[in-house]
Amino acid sequence: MAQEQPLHRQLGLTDEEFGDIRQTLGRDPGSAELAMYAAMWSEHCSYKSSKVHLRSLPTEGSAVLVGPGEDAGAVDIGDGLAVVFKIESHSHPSAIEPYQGAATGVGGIVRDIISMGARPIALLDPLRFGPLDEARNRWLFEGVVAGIGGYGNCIGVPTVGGEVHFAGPHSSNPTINVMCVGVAPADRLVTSAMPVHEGSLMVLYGAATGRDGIGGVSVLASATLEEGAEASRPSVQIGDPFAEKLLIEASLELVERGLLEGLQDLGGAGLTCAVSESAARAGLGAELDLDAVPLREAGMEAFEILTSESQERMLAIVSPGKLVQVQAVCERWGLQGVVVAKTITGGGLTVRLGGEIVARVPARSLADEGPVYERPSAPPADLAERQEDDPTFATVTVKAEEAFFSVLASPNVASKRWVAEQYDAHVQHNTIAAAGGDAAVVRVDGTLRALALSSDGKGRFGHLDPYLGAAHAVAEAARNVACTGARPLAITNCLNFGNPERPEVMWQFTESIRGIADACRAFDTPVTGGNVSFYNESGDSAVWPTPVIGMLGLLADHRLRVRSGFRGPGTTIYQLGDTLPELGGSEFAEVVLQMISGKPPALELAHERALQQLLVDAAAGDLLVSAHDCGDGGLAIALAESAIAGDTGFAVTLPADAPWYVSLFSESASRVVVSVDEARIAAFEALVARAGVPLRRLGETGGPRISIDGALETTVEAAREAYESAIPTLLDA
Amino acid sequence: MRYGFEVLVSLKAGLLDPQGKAVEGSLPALGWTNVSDVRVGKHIALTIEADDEDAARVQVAEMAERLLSNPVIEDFQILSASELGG
Amino acid sequence: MRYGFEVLVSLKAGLLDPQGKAVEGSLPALGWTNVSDVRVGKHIALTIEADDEDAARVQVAEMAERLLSNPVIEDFQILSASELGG
Amino acid sequence: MSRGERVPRIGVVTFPGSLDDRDALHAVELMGAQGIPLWHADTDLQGVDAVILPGGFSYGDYLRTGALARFARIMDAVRAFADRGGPVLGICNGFQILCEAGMLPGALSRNDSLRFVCRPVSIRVETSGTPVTGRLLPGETVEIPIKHGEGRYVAGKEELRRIEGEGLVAFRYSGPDGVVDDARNPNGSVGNIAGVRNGSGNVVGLMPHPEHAVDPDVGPVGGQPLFASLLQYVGAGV
Ligand SMILES: Nc1ncnc2c1ncn2[C@@H]1O[C@H](COP(=O)(O)OP(=O)(O)O)[C@@H](O)[C@H]1O
Ligand SMILES: [Mg+2]
Repeated sequence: MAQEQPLHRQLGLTDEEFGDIRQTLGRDPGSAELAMYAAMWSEHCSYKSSKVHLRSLPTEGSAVLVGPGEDAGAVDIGDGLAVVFKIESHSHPSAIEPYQGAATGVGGIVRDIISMGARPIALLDPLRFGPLDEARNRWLFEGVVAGIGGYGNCIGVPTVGGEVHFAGPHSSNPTINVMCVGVAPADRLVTSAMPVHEGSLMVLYGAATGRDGIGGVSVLASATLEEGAEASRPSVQIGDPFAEKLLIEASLELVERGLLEGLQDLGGAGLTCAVSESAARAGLGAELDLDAVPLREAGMEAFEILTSESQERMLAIVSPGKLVQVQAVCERWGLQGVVVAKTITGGGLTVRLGGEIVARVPARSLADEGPVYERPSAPPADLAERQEDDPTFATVTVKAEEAFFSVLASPNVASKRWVAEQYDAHVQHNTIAAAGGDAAVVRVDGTLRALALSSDGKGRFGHLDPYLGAAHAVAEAARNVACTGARPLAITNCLNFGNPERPEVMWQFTESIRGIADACRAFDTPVTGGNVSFYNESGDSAVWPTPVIGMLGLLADHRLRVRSGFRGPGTTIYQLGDTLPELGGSEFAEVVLQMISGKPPALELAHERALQQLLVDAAAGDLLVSAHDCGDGGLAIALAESAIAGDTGFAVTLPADAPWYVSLFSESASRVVVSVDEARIAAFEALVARAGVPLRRLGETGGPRISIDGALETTVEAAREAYESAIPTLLDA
Repeated sequence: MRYGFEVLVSLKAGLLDPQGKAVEGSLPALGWTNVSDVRVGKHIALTIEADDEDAARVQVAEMAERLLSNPVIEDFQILSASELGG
Repeated sequence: MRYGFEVLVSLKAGLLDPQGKAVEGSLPALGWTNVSDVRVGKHIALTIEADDEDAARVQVAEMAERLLSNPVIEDFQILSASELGG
Repeated sequence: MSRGERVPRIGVVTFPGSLDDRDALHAVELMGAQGIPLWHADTDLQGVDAVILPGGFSYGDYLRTGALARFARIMDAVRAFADRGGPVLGICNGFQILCEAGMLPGALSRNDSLRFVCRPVSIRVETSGTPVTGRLLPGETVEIPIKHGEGRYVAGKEELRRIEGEGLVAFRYSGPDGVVDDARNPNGSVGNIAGVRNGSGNVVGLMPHPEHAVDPDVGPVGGQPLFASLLQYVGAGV
């Protein structure tokens, strides 16, 4: 029983960790101090299980301005502009209150972007749920989508992309990730490199602090949710997007007017984290006065004020001379800005309430000196047999047409319009391509440049081979970006895993990191930041190891961006890249053969890179009418999606030397379907030859029909109907 | 027998009520400076067919718990019941 | 003196209430087939400082009229008042 | 500069929670006007030729959309401007605010789907007698995106009869061919009403977002005729 446990265990600290705290302090910690350490040393805030492994990720690159370690990474896109981007997970709160859980997740990642001094310009939301035939999964799906829209639409940041997948292991563990992208003048980024002086003031502005989310996300996300997680419930919070919008404008005005020495969002571990990190990063200490903190409720105790994760709050570091101006800006935006702390020399953090000292600890011991674990790791016992049973060699009895429509209407593949239409994609007037294509394309305001953004995870592949699954995720994200003509620049990543205290989860984690690292090195797309979400399991069902990759690409001239849809008759359709008999972990295998087994397709990183470079060059030479990558569902789905998107039919022939289901549904990597105008064919084929990328002429565009010679005959209309109606139909069930 | 019920669904105490906050914040500008603790909740009125009021009340409570509210963030309260005749 | 008031704001009769309809529509799937006429309204609770209850009530009515409800589509009703002490 | 060539000054009000204010300014500038940012707490319209109340979630759309913004300090000036015959355009949240303020008839309520909806729609022009339809003919359609959760236009029976009778409907959701039917109604608005005007025709509001359909670099330009009309209305001689 929790009651009989000593306090430190109730707060999730181990006896060893408690010992370290006593060592640091040279005495027993008080209750407020213990709560501070418990929050800061939680898995969510301290990364204690992942730190050592994250170090092996490549983070260097000519374009990288800010790598991991700050609130978000930053990349140089020229013209003196920086792109700031980061992805984060809000799976645990969303599992018990989908609307507010997802909404507050959006709020959190947006504050990470503004705390870098950047204006948020785009959101993406990679989501994973259990199958929609379960009522609870429908409730979670509808609630999460409504929550992301409800918050994102209300703060004026367009939601331009994301992904939605459905799989059994997510039934009790939805995986809710949100990525935010911002833009700032490179010389105005707010980083810990900015000098913070002794005697500077810490101004807390935004919402008042309440009892909600005490030990919220950090504790919630640092342990598995047991059935009916009653205890963790009060830590779900209500988002106030209106307050967030004011926070965005006020924060950016403070930055633009050069009034700040530093800026911190209040996220996990609330005030404790923001104050201790700000002080530690500056190599200083701080005096924190809890009596100054505006409270929503009377009689809050020190530990509550210190660890409350109330939303929509920011902390500005200000030199005393600028306080009046800073408070005036907050005032103008209807926000309360009060001085709660002051930096001091020496690394001590002293906290007072009612005049009494309630905590006195070294700031660094909270922020930087948390425990670090190298947890035991071992492959899952059943991995070998999972990989044994390869669907590539299964006997296929269905007809091609039946298979085509089942895969096209599978929720993983089918149109996500039902989701995308609930998001404002237009606000800020720069969205050139939103959800639907391979990557979203967002113009950089007032320039010809555009960002191409994609988020991808390959859970099913990861389940069968976490190394390959992770590498494929990076490859697909980069390929998606390259299909628009943009050059992949850098990634952020969200690592969604089970309980790290289980060796097989830890093995999946380290293998995934290896996969991301190798792929990012091969593509020269460094890791600028991310987030780790452990404990995504309940009972004995853990989520598939799912690193979600957020890829940033750059288009020098948005007028040269390539669409994913065919455009009218008479263009030639090619497949770039080779199709191999690789049905392991494919959508076809799951939907048609009911098999989730085998080995994922091989991935030749050098070939993948050559393909991406080719796409970028072809786009720059204006040689492509359309380009669409072969992902879930393989070639058949890539062709169908290009036809539906461009409302243009096609006729193609398949190689004679392979069974139709391999040609149509194999998910071999590094393949793209392109269409090319007559006049450009010579130049295109020459370019491909020089690049040494395998090329195969498939056929021609035109007419209302989808005709795959010898295998299947249907119409664009029929395909569209199946593709568009799948998810709405499941929801009406 | 038919009964009319009214159910009030409100955010748990301690949780932020952004609506209430915004309304409260706007009142002074309208010259009303003497109002506080504004909370906005949902009011659900419904008619239910049951043998007797107790049976009806039990079902309404279950509906409120499972459908009308999310116990994670909301409390509900059955405000009133009235007999509407058969 | 401080008074607590509760105001109910509901859609004018005859106007479509999609929320009510949605709730009603989802009940049968949960096995509840005996519920009808579901209407969803707003419940606003607030505290007001005034010399006496009548003065308070007059102001609440004015607030409900001008701000809390939109007379084009909504009716309001002052549900209850309670004295909260000085 | 002759009067015909003078660059019109079009004000766009920013309320707390306005979101498409910058977009509206961008749009009027693209169309050749000068965009003048106006602040909700100000009392003066800086002598603008027209006022746009932009889209967004003013005051979070809490309580009711537009219910709190309606009381913003600048609204007195906007009302006075309108009473003098000045052109006022409300887009989405701006439309909701004008209805709440009683400057336009009817009200906007939750979409019948209960979901926010963002998609391009066709709307049919019902009258040339508004500041944004002078260069369009009744029956013409334009394609413009909608993005709202509370765009279902409603009014009491009497009110509705008056609105239709006096020809106050400015736009209806329709097909590209101008056909008006339930299938083309994205939110359950009565009579597919997408926008209305006031009695004297100088105040107009609509749910769709013309400011998001003017820039050829990002998408279709169905909103251009509305802004061209507005510029003509304020005497830019376009
Ligand atoms: N998977 C990852 N890959 C690279 N960097 C990561 C990853 N996960 C977390 N980080 C980095 O660790 C730091 C702390 O992450 P987090 O606690 O999520 O930041 P915040 O508290 O500001 O949201 C950030 O700089 C983040 O980018
Ligand atoms: Mg942060």
